[in-house]
Amino acid sequence: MMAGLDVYALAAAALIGLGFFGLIVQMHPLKRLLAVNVLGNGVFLALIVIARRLPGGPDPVPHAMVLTGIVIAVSATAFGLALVRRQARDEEGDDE
Amino acid sequence: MNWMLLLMPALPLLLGLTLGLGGHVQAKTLTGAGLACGLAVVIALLGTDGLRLDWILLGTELGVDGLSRGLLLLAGVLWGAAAIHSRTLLAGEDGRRYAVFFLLTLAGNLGLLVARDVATFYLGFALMTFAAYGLVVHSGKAEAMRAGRIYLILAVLGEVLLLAGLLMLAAQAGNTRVEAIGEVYRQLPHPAITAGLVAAGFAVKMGVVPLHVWLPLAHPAAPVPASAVLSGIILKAGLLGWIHLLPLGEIAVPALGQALIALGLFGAYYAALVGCFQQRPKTVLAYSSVSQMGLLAVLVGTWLGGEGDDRLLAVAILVFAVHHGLAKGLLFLAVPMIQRGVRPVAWLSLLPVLALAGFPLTSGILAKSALKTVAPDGLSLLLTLTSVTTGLLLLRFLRVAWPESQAREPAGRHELLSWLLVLVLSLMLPWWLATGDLRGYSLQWSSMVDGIWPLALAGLLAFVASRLLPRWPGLPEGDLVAPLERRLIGGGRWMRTRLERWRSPSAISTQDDSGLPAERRPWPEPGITVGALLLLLVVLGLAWLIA
Amino acid sequence: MLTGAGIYQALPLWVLLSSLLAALLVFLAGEDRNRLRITVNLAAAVLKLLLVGVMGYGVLQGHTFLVTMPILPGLDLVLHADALTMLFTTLSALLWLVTTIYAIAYLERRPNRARFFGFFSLCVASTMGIATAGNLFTFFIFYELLTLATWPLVVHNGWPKAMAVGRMYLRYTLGGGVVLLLGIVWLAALGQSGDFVAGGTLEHLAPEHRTALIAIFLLLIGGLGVKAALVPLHGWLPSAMVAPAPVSALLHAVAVVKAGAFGVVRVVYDVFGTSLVADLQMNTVLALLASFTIIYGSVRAIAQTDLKRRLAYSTVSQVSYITLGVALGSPLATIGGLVHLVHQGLMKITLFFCAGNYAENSGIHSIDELNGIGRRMPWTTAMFTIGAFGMMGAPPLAGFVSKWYLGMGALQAGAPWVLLVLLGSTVLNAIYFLPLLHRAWFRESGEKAIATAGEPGPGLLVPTLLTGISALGVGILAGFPLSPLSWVTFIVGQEYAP
Amino acid sequence: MSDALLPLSVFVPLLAGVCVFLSGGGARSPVALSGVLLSLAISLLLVMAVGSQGTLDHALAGWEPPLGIRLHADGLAALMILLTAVVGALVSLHAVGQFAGKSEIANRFWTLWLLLWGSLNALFLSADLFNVYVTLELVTLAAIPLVLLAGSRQSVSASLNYLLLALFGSLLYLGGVALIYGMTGTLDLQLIGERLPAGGWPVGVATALIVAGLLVKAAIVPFHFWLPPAHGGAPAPVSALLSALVVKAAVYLLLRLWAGPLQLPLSAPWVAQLLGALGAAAIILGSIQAMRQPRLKLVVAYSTVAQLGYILLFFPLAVASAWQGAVYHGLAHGVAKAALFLAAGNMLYHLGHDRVAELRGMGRPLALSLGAFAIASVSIMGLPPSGGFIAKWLLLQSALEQGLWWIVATVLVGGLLAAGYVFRVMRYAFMEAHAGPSVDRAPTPAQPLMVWSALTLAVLSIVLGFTARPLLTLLGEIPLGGG
Repeated sequence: MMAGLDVYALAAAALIGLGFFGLIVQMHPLKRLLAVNVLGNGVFLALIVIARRLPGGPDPVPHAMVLTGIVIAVSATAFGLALVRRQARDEEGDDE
Repeated sequence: MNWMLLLMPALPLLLGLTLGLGGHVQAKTLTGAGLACGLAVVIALLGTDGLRLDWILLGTELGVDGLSRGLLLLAGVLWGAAAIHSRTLLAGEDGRRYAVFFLLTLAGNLGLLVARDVATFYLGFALMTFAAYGLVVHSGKAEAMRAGRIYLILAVLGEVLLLAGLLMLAAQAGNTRVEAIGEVYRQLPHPAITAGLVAAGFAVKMGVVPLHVWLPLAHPAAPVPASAVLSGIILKAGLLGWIHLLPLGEIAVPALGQALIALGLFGAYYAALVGCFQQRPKTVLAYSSVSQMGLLAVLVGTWLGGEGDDRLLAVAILVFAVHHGLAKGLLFLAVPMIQRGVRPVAWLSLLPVLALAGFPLTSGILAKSALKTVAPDGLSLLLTLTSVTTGLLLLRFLRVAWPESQAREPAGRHELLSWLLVLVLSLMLPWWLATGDLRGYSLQWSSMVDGIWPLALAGLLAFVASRLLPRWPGLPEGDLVAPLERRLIGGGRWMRTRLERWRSPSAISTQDDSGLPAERRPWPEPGITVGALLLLLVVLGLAWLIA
Repeated sequence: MLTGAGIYQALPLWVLLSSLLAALLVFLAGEDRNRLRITVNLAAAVLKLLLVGVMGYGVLQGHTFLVTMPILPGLDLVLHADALTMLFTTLSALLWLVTTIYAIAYLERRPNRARFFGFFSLCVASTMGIATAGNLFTFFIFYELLTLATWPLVVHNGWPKAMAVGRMYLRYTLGGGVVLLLGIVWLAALGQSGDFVAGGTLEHLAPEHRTALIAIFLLLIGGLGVKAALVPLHGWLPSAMVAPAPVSALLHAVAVVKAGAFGVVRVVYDVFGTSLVADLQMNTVLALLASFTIIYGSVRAIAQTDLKRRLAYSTVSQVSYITLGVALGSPLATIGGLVHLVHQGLMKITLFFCAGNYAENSGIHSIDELNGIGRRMPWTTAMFTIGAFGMMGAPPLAGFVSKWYLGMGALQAGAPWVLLVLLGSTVLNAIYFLPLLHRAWFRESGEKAIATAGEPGPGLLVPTLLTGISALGVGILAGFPLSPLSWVTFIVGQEYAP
Repeated sequence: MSDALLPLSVFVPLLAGVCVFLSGGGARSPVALSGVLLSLAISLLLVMAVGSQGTLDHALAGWEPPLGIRLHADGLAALMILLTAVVGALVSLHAVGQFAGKSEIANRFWTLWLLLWGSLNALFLSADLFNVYVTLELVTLAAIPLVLLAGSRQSVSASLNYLLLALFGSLLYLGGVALIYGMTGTLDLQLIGERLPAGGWPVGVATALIVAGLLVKAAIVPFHFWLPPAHGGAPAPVSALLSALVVKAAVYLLLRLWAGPLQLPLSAPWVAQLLGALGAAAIILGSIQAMRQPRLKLVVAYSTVAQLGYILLFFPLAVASAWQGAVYHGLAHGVAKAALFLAAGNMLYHLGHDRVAELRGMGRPLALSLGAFAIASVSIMGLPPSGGFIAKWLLLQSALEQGLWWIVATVLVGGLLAAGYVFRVMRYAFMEAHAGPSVDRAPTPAQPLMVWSALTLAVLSIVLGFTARPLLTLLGEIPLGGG
């Protein structure tokens, strides 16, 4: 069922790879957060690919999943950003 | 009547144990010992039925037979005299301690005399042995401590050998009664081994050479009354042990019997000769005891070998034991008085001396005759010749004990009283105990001659020897023990250092004085990068494994 | 449910709870409520003694008490009371009372008493649990609880040395617990509950699982051997001497070493059964191990100059008599071993009380300092003498009776070499005890003795006298119907009944 | 009727959390406590219902899967809900004391904790893979801010690390879910089991992704490093909740997936061994690290790392007694660890520090807390009588039955190592100290509520040693054969 390669699937794979690369290479928390987001988008795209690949038109379930996933990703990113800012402030406090 | 059997040892035991509570030491001790000795004499004279007490120890049985009645009489007399003699000691420093050990030793001794089962006999024997240690070391001098140490080592050795033998008997038939001992031996697969262990265990007490070494050390070290009972009756406990717990007259153990005879004879000569070269009267007397016990060992050995007549042997042993006990006790009691120059006592002491030498009309001739009637044929000359060495030994005793000058201080009342008591009885008791045959035999002319010539020979030899040797050589007390002791002490010290170097496991862990282990630094933890890579690895690995 | 019969039937549980609740109350009462604590302690000890008495009467009448609580399928918490249980509970209950009195006097005016007495009671509760356990699982529960309850007692003083020893103690005992657990679970994995039934329950497994059974046996003995101080698992015992004297007494006489020894008895008799043990040839192994321990402990004791350490090595040696008796497997040897469980307890607790008296009253810790103390403390020294002679096996003391039966049993079992062990041990005991007695009674008084005013107070002296006289009494009255010896004979009669 | 309890058990805590957030001033604490009480009651009712009626199902708002959300309560879920309720209620009591007089922090705590409770219940009741993802994220997002309540700098960076890694993990998980959906066309846990192919790369990759994501969340070695700073740095009640419940949720999911859709791939011999090996590594490494920690709460946190490993030992064993053992270990550890953290928190509260080496003589002022610590430790060490012991017994027995000696050795050694770190603490506490324990500031004695909640939890961990039978009956049979 996991049929052949197409541009979406390749794009999803590329995004995942990029995100993973970023996560392990980048040191700055903000960049890491972004990397995780890139990775997440790759996974979402993969879900869409799966929805498309099913016979008889697009499957609504993966779409619903992606939507939910995006909501979660957004809130987690927001929380992450708040943490990054807090950490940065703490470090500034050190510098002064 | 038979409750007296229990009361007799229990009385001094309880008194001894409670003496620490306080109270008047002299009064209590004398009353207790006196009562116990009185009971002993009463039981010995009247006899009584046995007493069974299943709830004590492993089922205790008390009772007396002919032999133990005789020894009980001896014990009553000697302990009574010793108690009277002890009065001054009781008043002194550490008198309470002396009293406790005196009473405990007494209790043990009386207990073993009336015990009719193996465990109770062993109980009395052990109590007496260990309590007597308190008497030996009483003076607290270095000499006494050494004597005590050697006494204890040998005592423990004896106890252990004995216990091994007794356990073999017990494994066969539980806590055996004395009467049934022959039956048990018959059932044993190797009766000789058991009999050997029992014989060896008691041989320590009897002072059979070479296990005699404690005797010449302990006797001079102990206080006078203690020496008297030690030689007079405590040694005889070993004899009673042999008689009760060896299968005498039941089954013959020839090899063991011959060994006992050989050791006994050797001891009789050897101890007498070594004793001739001693400097102190009590030591000489101790060697005399060893020598005489050797003769008793010959008798028991004969019996064990299955030779001789049971009844005659029993009488001979009894007469010999009582004679020796009284005479030797008498001499020990007399020694301090003689040394202080109390002339009448010194002269009267010739009586026991002559008795020991086997002079006619004394109890000694009775003992010697008894010995001869039952001794194996080939040995009669050898046995007779022991009288020569005994004579020499006694001359040596008189030489070292005889007062140089007149009495500086008179004899104490209690000293004298106890001595007189034993003196009177020593003249009568052996004759009373002997059978008519034996009395008659002893009064025969040939026996008299046999009693006199060895003494004459001894006198001659002594005279010649003193001429030949201007300076009388000395031998160390305890002869064999001196070189052995050095080895032992050296070995012990070596062992000890070995053991001390052997570090105990706790010594390692207690090194840490603070008790706090140094705080170790936690390992560094991986970061996200490593974590993410590891995660990828796990994913790939799992996927590969599952696929 | 709570009918009279039910309450009676659950007697083992009440015995257990009496000290468990005491522990709880003591903990909750806190440090400052001295009166309350003493009352609770003594009341619980007396109550327990009464309960044990009632239970003993019941067992004598042939009643078997049984409390079961299901834990897991096929795994029950079982408390029961058979004759063997009674032997151990009676000993513990009696000695607990005595030791409590002693400890109250000993710890007067010292800190952390609430903690001490709380764990003290907990320790006894565990001992009761061990005694009344009806299967290996229950036994293990209390066995480990005992480890946990004794550790605070061992380190009670809080000195760095005590803490180090505590660590060592844990290493040994928890390690032993793990080994024991492995054995028990393995048995469970073979489908055996490890119930304590006279004669054992495993015989039918022998043909199929021979190797496994041997391994399990060794694991169980290994685990129990730590507490029973079998060489080479004994290392903790001499070091645990840093604990206060009542704790040493408790460890050595009642609780810890006895728990191990009692476990060995249970495993050999009630789990495996003597015939299976003999079939697996484990009896010889056990006997050799015990014999070696007996000799080794005595030899090490000779080299100790610290009084309590010498006593500790003596314990190492003496406790193995129990194992030895059990291993030999003949009825008489069993009597000797089991009776030594009680006898050693009485004698050793006396010795430790005396050592505590010396330390507390005169500051005497080392053997050299004993010189002449008999004059100042005649009663304590007399009791010490009784204990020492008992250990040597001199009649009429308790130790003699044990040794007598062990010796007979060895010959009965066809192992005459054990006689050498017993006698060798006697000699060694004499070597390390007699010099002490000699010092105490006959040497010139040393500094410490001169500085001593007299005997310690009644709180210390009376328990010492009680146990000392008991050690004498159980020997003299060994033939008495209710003596330990008679009781043990009764137990062994059951075990060897056809 | 009783299936209505399923949504209630999710939404009551959630709503209560929202109410606390919205209510102002002095009303917050009463609102929060009534929310806690209500949630507790509903949880207990639910557990009783499962106990009496067996498995319960509920489709939210009548929408059936695949688009609707189905809640499913079996014995396993019921036990976890029970654990959450009991531990949560007692920790809440502790929190009342801990946060007394700090209304701002208290406000946040109650809100987040009630949200967390609801999310946890939702996670336990979820019956499809995607709902699991959502609830897992909810749990994470509620838990991390709780860590931040301590307000320390370490907690911020620890939280950030945790968040990033957790996001990564959940994305992996989501990827796995996507693959599985692609293969089976369903997310329902039961249906997946029926439709999933027996083998092949796609199944392998999907399972691997899901398991790996959960391993991160469960802080299994080697993904444990975020846990100690987070758990060790948080306020005591939070640490207790995180260690007892939150990490447990991820481990629970591993068991749930084994019981449901992924039994086949997870039972492949080497996979099971690998998971078991990770568990063993966690036990050994976590324990050794725990022994090396200078601070008490870190000791306890590393202990969590170690204890979680025991549950993973189930996978190579995979028999009924191991199933019971693993689940029971989860319960026992939850209760005991909560007690440990609360007790440690009390010490920190009292002394102002929790440096192990400076705890000398704390036995006097902190007797009851120390007692709670000691009692709970019994269960952690797996010594009888305690829940930990029962769990260990079951694991050992099943390992011995199968002759898996390395597991036997690990379990036994793990117990000894646990004793090592526990007694290290006890040792310092028992040491002679004339001046009492050292303090960083004037000592503030812990309030009775804090002390007694810790003690109650500790006692419960012992009680668990005697209640195995009813609880394991509730758990029911091991679900063999998928679905």
